[in-house]
Amino acid sequence: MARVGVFVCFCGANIADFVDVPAVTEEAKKIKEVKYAIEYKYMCSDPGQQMIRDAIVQHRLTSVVVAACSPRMHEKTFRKALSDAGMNPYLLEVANIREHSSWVHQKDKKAATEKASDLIRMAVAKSIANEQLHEISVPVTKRALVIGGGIAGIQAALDIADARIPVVLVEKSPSIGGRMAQLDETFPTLDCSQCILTPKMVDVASHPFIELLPYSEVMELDGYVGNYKAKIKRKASYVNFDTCTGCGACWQKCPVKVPNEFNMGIDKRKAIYSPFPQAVPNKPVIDAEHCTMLLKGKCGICAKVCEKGSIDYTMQDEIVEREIGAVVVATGYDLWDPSPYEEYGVGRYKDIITSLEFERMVSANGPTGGVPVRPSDGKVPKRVVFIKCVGSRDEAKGIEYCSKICCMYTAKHAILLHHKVHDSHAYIFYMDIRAAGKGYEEFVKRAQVETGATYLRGRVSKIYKKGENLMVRGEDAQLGQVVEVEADLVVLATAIYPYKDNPDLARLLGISYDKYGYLSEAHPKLRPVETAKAGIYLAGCTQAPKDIPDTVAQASAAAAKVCGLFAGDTLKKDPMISTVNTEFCTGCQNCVTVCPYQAIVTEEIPLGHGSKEMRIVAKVNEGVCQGCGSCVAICRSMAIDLAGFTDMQIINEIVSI
Amino acid sequence: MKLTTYSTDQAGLQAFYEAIIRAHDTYGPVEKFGKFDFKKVNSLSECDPESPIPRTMSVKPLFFPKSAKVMKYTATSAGTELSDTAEDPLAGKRVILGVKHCDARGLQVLDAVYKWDYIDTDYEKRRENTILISPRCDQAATHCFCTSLDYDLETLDAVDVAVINGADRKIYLQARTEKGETFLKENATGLTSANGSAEAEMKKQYETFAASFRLKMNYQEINERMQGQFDSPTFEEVPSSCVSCNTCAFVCPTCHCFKISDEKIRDKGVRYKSYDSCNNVYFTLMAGGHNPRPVKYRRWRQRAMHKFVYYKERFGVNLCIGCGKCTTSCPVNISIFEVVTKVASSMQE
Amino acid sequence: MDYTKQIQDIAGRLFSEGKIDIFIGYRNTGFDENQVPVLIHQYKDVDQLLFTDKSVFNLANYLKYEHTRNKRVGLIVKGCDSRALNLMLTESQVKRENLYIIGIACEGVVNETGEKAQNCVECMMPDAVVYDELLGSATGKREYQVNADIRELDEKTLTDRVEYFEEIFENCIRCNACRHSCPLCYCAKCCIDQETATLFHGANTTSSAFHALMTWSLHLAGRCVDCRNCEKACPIHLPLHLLHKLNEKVIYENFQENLAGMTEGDRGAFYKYSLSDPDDFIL
Amino acid sequence: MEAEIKEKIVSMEKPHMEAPPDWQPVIMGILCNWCSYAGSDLTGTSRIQYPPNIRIIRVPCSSRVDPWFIIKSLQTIADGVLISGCHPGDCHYISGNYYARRRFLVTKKLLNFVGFHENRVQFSWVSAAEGAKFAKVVTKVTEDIRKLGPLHLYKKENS
Repeated sequence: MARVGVFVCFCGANIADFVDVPAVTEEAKKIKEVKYAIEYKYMCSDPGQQMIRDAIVQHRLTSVVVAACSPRMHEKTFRKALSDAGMNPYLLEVANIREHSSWVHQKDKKAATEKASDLIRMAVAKSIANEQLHEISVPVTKRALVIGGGIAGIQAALDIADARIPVVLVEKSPSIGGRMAQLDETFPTLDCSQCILTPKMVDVASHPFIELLPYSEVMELDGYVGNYKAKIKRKASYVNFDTCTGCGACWQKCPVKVPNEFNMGIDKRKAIYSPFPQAVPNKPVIDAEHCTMLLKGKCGICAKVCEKGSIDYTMQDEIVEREIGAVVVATGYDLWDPSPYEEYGVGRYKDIITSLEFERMVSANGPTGGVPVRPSDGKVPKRVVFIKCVGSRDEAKGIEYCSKICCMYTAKHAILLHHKVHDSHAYIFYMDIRAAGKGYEEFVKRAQVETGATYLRGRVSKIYKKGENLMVRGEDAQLGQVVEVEADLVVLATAIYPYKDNPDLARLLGISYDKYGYLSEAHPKLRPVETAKAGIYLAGCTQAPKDIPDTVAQASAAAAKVCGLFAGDTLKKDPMISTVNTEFCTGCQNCVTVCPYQAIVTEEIPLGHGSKEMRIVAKVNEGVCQGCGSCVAICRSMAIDLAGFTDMQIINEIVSI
Repeated sequence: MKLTTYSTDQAGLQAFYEAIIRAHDTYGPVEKFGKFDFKKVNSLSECDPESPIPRTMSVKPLFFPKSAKVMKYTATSAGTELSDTAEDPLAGKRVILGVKHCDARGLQVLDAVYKWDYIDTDYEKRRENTILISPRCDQAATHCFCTSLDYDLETLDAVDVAVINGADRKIYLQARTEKGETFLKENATGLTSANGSAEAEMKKQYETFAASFRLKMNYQEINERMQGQFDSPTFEEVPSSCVSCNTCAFVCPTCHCFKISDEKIRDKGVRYKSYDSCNNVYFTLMAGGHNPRPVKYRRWRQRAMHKFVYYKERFGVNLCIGCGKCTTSCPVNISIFEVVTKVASSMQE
Repeated sequence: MDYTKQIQDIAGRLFSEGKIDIFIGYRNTGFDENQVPVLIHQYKDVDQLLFTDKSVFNLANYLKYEHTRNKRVGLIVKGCDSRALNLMLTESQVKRENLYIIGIACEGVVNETGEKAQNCVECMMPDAVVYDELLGSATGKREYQVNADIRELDEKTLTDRVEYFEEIFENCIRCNACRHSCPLCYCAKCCIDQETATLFHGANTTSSAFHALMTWSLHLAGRCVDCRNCEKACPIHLPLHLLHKLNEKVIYENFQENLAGMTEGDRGAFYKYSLSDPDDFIL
Repeated sequence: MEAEIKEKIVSMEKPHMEAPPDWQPVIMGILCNWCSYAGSDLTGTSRIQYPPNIRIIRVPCSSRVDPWFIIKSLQTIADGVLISGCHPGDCHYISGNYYARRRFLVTKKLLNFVGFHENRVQFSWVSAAEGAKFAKVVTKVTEDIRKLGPLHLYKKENS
């Protein structure tokens, strides 16, 4: 027999002024199951909570209804009070008579009072069907998987590993470093990118808690938070990393030349190559698509010159499995392809390059030794036009969003150009200058003052060839007239675009992505690091365009999340999740279809007691279920119920208003 | 027994019916969705007392409704207060037109169980206050086998007033019970007294009627044979096409199983007594989880045995009255006639 | 449409090759022209089998009972029946490898008065969509047409519809024959019989009938194949198809969904969504 | 005037049944925890006033709402039902409201077909920031149902 206690709060004057609290209490006393009802000034105060605790013991209550403010406010407080009195905290129901009655019906006390009584009656009816629930604990494998070895992945891996948690860092290319390794100097301090990045790369390689898997890809991820199992493909490198010393004899002798991705195709690399001199690990791999030995079985020069005999043409792809508890996704970005801008002559004129190509050229370890040159004739350009927002903020041809970093790096490029070619002049076409960030506005000012660059506010409408040079025609919106600039070189600040394999990866991980391919965070403001799938976190440009400081910050945040997740031996979860009553389950698996978290799997159980025949039923994975109730509402046989919001509880509420 | 008889013609019968409808609360077979169901009528045009047997529902709901209120209650912290339901809508004095004889016979059979150890006062009152007026069947329908189950001239007292088609379009109205006698006399305006003259024609009419039957059985023999047939494997075979739909029980004039359910809203509850069926899987499910009849054939066995053995054992009368309603309504036309004859004959093999 | 000979041959062959334990087909009632389903267990009974335009009942219904579970079953399916079967396969209620399916390219069955049944006139997919062997020549998918009764009722005023439907729900005796004869109502314990429902809808009152029929029709929304087994089973001949056809119309017109059970793996409109679903009815 | 009366008759379930003079509609509100319930809390915190006829049930997500909650509500005490969830794309549980939207449309049309006025069952998307919208929606729904009068269809006897 249910024994419900009702505790009505005045909330000072907040409730009492507009709801006749004593009358509400009297009304509550009339309900059959209510054995105790009392009102108090502040139920959430210590004496108020003490009243609840005392009444639970004294009146042998089986459930408690607190009529006060929104359950979103004090549900936890009162649950704790129940716990302290030795009662299961989930036997509490809160009737929201403040936000839902006294505050919104201030002109009609009678109606507000009636409504408050009804809300209490509903809460009492619901509480009768409340069951004792217990926090769910899920075991955790304390190992993190970091996907992507750019600055985001490196930072996340280091932070997690520094907390003495093992990390598996998977990088698709032969070396970690990512986009940041391609940069020359970084805004707003102009410190050398390599100088600040390489120590971190070396740390990764030597860290006892980091297992670095370069030239690898994640193939499968099964399981759920704390208990994932990842299958990782280690692509055949055809080089035995254990014996290779990275001497470089092989790539010096290799006869096959391939456009160098690291240098944006400006120069060539070999078929056996290490992407850049500071690569980590600094071991070459053979590019199977171009190696003549692998393609045609002829050549074998690298094997001949390798003193260590590290070359192994028979090497195969290898699948390794790792048990992990959490994942940080840091796959980075690609550049948006500017070819829709036909009026700029993209693809037709060699002397139009992207900003990352320019970055490689001005980089000290770049293909041109740090001096920008014109691709057409190799001359050093004097007049360089930079066009910002190529693709960004352009609904018609490009994408709607702002790529965030172009204003800053274009300012940087103007400075770098000035440093490398002293008598040069930069013309910068821009829409707005977005320089929000520490030291950013100052940096743009510095670029303008130091280099004397001409900032032209307006869009470029056409680029055409004039002799050897390019004529850039655009609008100077401030003067309101058309301007034409003769340029030796044009640099397009192309937009950031999500890494092209993001959708495939998202499907593999079971997380969502937006229309561009950026992976979706759980909440844009309050959970920007988590994904909707528990235990999977995001870092860097895989989620949205970011500069290096933001990327590093998010990576550290993701690492903190992982460390928090791994803080205990088990994960504690809210027990309000779905459960299957196998007696009624028909095994139709519709719940499996609608579950947004893949939390429902199937299992086989005997048809009857001791029967050898089996039937399929659904099974909820406690670790994954988030308690949305989608499965409950679509289950025709009502075999699934959601603890805390059971059918019985809701029906009780419906029939008692 | 001396039976008051009147004679009239078709027009006179219509007038008789109309007079009754004007003077009394009258129920008659009203067509809806192609089926005739007994509803309250205000004029003869609304109903058809001669409705065809296969398309007419049983009259049972007027005595044992599909759902009836047992009581109302209010549960508060002051205690639970019971209150009688509003007046029974079926308890008043009333006349039912167009009752089929099998139906009326079904009520007679049901009387045995309702007036057994505990007397169902609601049922008794409804029975007492009702006059059944019944046109006698001239022609058996496809699934009828009532003549095989104790239907003869003597048992016609299942109805209060019998309407008999005589020769030359003459129609006889004959009182078959005391209640019917009083009623007929009171309402005899316009009718010609014809005491004693109908018997011969009735006999003749019955003979042609009896000859029109497709199905015939010796139920005494079947009853005896089936008593030992509880474990007969025939039960497992015969109803294999049954879809366990319960329809047979719901349309049967003599099925009387019910369930009790409460419907409580806020602090007020109503307790109902509603039809149930032994063909329902959960009919015999017990609190501990045990179900003695989890499979179809066991439920079918129960149904057949109850209809032809158990009831007779206890009350001396066969529960099945051979109306064929279950077979007509069955979506796959399973005939209880076929089932019991097969089971009974399987012993001989 | 008469495939009696072919079906007898196939069933005979299946029994003699030992490929099936049970064959589900139709036989004559023995007292009139109509047909009833029959479950045949052995070769010698094969000659009972029939198939004409009076073979109305949807035999997929028999696959939900205990005596066909895990048995090798041969059965006949018309277009609508095969779609129900497809849904049962999708929802893991039967195993395809246990079935030998004789599909019919159906020309329509007749109703009690001998005319072509309404659901056959309006049928969108008369050919069986899942089968091992197809009898007759397939004619393909047809145009969707709104059910004639729905069109008629839609034109009525709300008040008239209220009266019309009140009659239906008042007359329902809650025998549940509709759900028992539906092949897609295979739940071990129907939600309507469960404690949560019986506590408030246990009686056979009009309000309970309303609850039961509405719940039932919503559980079949996007799944009903319009075989009308339910309507045939209803002892009081309630026009139950109205509820299903209305759902079908709403789903077809608003979600551009395929017919229920057209392809294996398609669970029906309620088990998926589209970002472009209508939103204008929401405040 | 005549057209107005006709319109009223056409749009009412049982035009001959008059509402008692002191009748107040009862509306069952079922709100998702993350958006609409939070939004309704905000209505309270902002002290935006709305008619006191709604009784609110909290569910985790609009996809938790089984259509028979609606049917049951209408059969017991409520004269109308309002169900509210997150805007499309904002679902806390990724896709819950998309599934719910389909069910709601079919349920609404079916109920309307069998005789319930379409305003008896309403749905809304109210985000956690839309306290004012919540008040507006509740006011509209309450007024719509007040116009329709008490619900008499398929009610439980003791309601």
